[in-house]
Amino acid sequence: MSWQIIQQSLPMFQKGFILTLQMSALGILGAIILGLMCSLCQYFKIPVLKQIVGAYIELSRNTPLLIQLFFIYYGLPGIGLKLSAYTCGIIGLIFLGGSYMAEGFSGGFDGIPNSQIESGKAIGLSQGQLTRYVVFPQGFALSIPALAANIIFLIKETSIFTVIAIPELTNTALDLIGLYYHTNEYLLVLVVGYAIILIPLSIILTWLERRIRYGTFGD
Amino acid sequence: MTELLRVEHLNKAYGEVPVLQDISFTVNTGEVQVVLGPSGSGKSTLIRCLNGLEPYQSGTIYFQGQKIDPTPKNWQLLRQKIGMVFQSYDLFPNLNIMDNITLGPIKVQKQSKATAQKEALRLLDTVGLADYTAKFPRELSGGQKQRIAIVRALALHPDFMLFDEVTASLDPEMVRGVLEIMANLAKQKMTMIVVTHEMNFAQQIADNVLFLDDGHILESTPGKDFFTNPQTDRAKEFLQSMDF
Amino acid sequence: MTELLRVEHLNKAYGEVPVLQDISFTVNTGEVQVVLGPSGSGKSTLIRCLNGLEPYQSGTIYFQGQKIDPTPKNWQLLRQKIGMVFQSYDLFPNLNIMDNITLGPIKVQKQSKATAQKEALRLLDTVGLADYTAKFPRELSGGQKQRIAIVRALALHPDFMLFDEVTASLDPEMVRGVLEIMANLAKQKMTMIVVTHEMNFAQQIADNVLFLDDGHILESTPGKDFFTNPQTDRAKEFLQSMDF
Amino acid sequence: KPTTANAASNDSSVSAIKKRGTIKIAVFQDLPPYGWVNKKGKLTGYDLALARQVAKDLGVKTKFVQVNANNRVDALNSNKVDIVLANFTVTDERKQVVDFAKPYMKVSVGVISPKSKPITKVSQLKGKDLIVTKGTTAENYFTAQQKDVNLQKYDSKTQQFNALKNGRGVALADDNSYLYAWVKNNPKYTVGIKSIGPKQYIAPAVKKGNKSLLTWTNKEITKLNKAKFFEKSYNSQLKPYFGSEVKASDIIITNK
Amino acid sequence: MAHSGINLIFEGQNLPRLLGGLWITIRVALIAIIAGGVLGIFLGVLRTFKNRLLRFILRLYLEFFRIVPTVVLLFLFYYILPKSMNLNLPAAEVATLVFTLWMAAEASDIVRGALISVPQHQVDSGLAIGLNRSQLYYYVLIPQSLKLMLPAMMNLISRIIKTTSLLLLISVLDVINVGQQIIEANQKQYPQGAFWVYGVIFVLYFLICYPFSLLAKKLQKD
Ligand SMILES: Nc1ncnc2c1ncn2[C@@H]1O[C@H](COP(=O)(O)OP(=O)(O)OP(=O)(O)O)[C@@H](O)[C@H]1O
Ligand SMILES: Nc1ncnc2c1ncn2[C@@H]1O[C@H](COP(=O)(O)OP(=O)(O)OP(=O)(O)O)[C@@H](O)[C@H]1O
Ligand SMILES: [Mg+2]
Ligand SMILES: [Mg+2]
Repeated sequence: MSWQIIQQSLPMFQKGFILTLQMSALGILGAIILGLMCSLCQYFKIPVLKQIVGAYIELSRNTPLLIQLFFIYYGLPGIGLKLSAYTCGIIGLIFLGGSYMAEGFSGGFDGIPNSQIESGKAIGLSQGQLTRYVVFPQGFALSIPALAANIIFLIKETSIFTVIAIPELTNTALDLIGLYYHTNEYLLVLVVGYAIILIPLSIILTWLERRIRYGTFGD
Repeated sequence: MTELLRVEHLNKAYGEVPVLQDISFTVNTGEVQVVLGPSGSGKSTLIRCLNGLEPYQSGTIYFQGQKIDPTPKNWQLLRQKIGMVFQSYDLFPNLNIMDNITLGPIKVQKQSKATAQKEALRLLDTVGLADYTAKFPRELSGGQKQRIAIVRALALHPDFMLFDEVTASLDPEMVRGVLEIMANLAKQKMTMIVVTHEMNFAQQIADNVLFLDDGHILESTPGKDFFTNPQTDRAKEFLQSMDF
Repeated sequence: MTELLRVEHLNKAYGEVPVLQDISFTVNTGEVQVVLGPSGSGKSTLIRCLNGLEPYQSGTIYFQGQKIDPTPKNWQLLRQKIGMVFQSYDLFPNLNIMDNITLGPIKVQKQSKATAQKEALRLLDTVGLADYTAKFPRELSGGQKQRIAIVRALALHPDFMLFDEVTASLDPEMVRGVLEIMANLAKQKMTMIVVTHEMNFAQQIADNVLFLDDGHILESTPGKDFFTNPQTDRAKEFLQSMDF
Repeated sequence: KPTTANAASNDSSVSAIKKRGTIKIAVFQDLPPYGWVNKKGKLTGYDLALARQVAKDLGVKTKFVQVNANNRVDALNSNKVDIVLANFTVTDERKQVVDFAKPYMKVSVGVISPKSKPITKVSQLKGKDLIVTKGTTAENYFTAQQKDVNLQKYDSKTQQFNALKNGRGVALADDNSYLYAWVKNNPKYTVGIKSIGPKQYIAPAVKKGNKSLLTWTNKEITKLNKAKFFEKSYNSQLKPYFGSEVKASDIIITNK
Repeated sequence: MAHSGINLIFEGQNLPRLLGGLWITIRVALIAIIAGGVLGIFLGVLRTFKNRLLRFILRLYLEFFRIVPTVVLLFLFYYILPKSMNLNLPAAEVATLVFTLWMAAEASDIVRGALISVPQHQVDSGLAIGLNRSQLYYYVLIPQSLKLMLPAMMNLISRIIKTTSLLLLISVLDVINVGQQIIEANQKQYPQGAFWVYGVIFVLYFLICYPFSLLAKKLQKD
């Protein structure tokens, strides 16, 4: 283990680190938006859309990101659709994350006790009002734990971007190993890199989870 | 004595299982109708049918002489006129007490915030909880929550109230406060349909008792007679079991 | 009158909050001790301390004159001699009725399967559920489950029984059956400590009443006196609130 | 099976291999015509022919371990293989970490590009995307010498050629010998830059310090050279895949 | 051109080869699921014990496998294990080990979660009839928690299977790797090979994982 080697590699890793963060952020944001829309289609049982969303969720959840990326990146150009690696990565992450987020939101909405919906109805709230004042605030709070888990999960999945030549953290490490053969050093930096992102994030998310839960339900 | 609510030949089944069978009765303005019956006899289901939370297969409900067309939209409008309080104290945990109470008046009845809050305060005062407006449901005891739930229903100035075992989940010591409020409402001639297991209380407020068994109305007897002299053996048995 | 259980200066706190303070009392063989008190006064905690489900900070429990050394191992052995029934009907949902009852006798007391089952059948017969051996808890009503739970405790032939509000989650109609079984046990001179909110029943079976408030024993009064003539105002108040 | 550290290095000695009866050889499986799986699913190629000959002369069976360019060193160091015969170019960095035997092939870096938009000078690559595979001499060269070229770094040869065909970079750099082979199969592309950087050699590699196998391999290469093994192998394995631009003397080393 | 690309799959030995690769993939997953599942139950039970040190160590183990992406885990084990532990395993076995340990880590959390969500009064009434700790786990807690943990387990299993796609990265001859060989060997005849081969592998993975997610949903409902 040589500190000098680690130090020399840090600028390269820094680039990968920032790229991992940027792509994660974009992908997660997109996944949350897509997931929310999908879960709303399901919650309101919108005909046709609901079926499409159902099929999408199954397809996305039951295939590996790696193959999704290969298919988008190497396969689709074969039928004339060529997207840049970054676009493919983000699309892949959104495609994968959207279904996880959708299930997270749906879990939250379904978790609202029926008695809450009924007492909303009993004071004459319309469907829209019920959604806005009862379903949304409570469902959101209930889905936070699942969303938090998904965020961590998606950040880790960005490591698979290495297969489409995106120089994120993992790709950087593998590349350096192939160039200079200091396997131990580079793997150490790699693990530490992910730890720097994920450990604080998971602490923050847990804290946020408690706060929102307490703010909404008081337990 | 004007008729407020009339139910005719109501039938309701969950899947194949009939739960309410040929239910007919009338409630007049200012009257307290108590619904009694063993567990599973269909009391909650009946109450829930009466404000459209459960669809029913056949039968008609008349409200103030008007036949109700049981569409979701119609029920939504009617529910402002029908207050309901459940067994579980289901205040909205994400809203404070004031917002819980004024949500309906402001959003549904489009009252001004000021009016709604003033009225909420007045009602909170009558149940002795005027200081609790800024608190959240989680900070209240079960009995307090249930009193707020009653206020929330009353804030819409309903024409009548449905109560489904509102004291059943309360600690014994909390029960009295809630029952007192209901007794007061009865005194003020609020029309009410009340499901309860508190026999003493039922006896005290019932103008009339509907006794349900297995989805049927076995008897409909004036309150003053039912508890001392029920017409059916089944009701006699029931009263005995309630009073070990 | 031989002493079966003696508690001396028992103190128990959850974290900083004291829940039981300086509790001392004695139960003699064949006696029924009823524990009353408002919600949160510490009744359940007391009962749970008495069979080692809760650790306590200080104080001593004597069982048949022997001081109990409160190690987990000791409590595990003692629990065969102490039957306990809880408010929630907690039969094991993964076992059928017969297995629920015979699990303790066979696995803990190493009885033969035949002996254990024969005894289980005899006990089931006394509570009128001899036909239910092959059923699962989910197929039974609350009252039936609670009767089985009593049988399960009795199957170990305990020296005394602890009951913690065993009828509190039951539908009113189910309560009587369970209370009758307990009353029968009392008649057969089973030593029992009973927490209940059923005042009529308590009055009927109590040899002595412990009245708890806020973790203290406020009074310990013979059953025949407590209900008609309690010594403290707090107890008077409590009795009133229980009888709307 | 677990072994101790010292035994591990001896594990790949000639006697150990003979005793084991199997030699573990790292090869490419996606690099026609050197090491690849043909349509019938059979592992074949120039490196493979050598590998099989080595095993035959040792009198043992072969066990092929697939590697990518960037894990050839670690495959040796972690004792996953005894010897690497995977188009392994001799470089100074690599000499630090493995021991190379006598070379059996010449090579230098070439660059291919579409005929329609040919890249013929390195200066044309400035600021453009160039496709390489991680851990190759091509990557090494461009990383060290041509810092203003953007490198797209792939894990495998299949991926890099796919990326080129999908137009994800303006050109692809790799060892020129199989670029010739590849363009023969893909006539829309041309080897626009035939050779850049230093002339280099390809040699078998063994774990650092494995004297016994190193010595044996050196003798073996000399012996095979004498027997014209590489010439024959060139004719059967490589020639059919190369265009007319390539001569045997460009590739094989006959005079050493 | 594209429409005829599907023929690539059925040409020669291509389909059997793909399925052969798939078998490698499945074998890794299968062993990991079974061995990891058993180990996970054991660790999950240990994690409900009061011993703080034990719980801390097991928690650390779980968090390590949670925080480090699986790709990185594979490389860590692939490169480091033989060097520092002198444990020289072929890539497929390294992968099996990684997936087993990962499965065990995640399963232990599911098992622990299920065990502690068996209502406290079940524990109390088990103790109240005099059961000792191992009897309590054996007769009461584990049987009851099995039902609770099944949906999450099904999801985990389908995640493990999906993640085996990463085997490619440490050069295991899995279904994707075989797919790449086929694309490479046929690139002249089938320039759009990538679309069809990756498409077929996409479908294959879906066909394997979907039943588990269906099962998970069904179990969740009842
Ligand atoms: N959602 C439902 N689906 C199917 N059956 C139901 C449903 N809700 C209630 N039932 C059945 O309908 C019957 C009547 O139930 P209901 O809740 O109205 O009884 P109840 O008189 O209110 O009883 P309790 O005194 O226990 O509250 C019962 O047999 C019950 O099992
Ligand atoms: N696990 C616990 N942790 C902290 N405090 C507890 C716990 N269990 C009970 N308490 C507190 O101990 C006090 C006594 O509780 P306990 O359950 O013994 O009362 P109780 O007399 O049985 O009440 P109830 O009639 O409602 O059953 C209460 O203030 C309660 O909040
Ligand atoms: Mg009901
Ligand atoms: Mg209690």
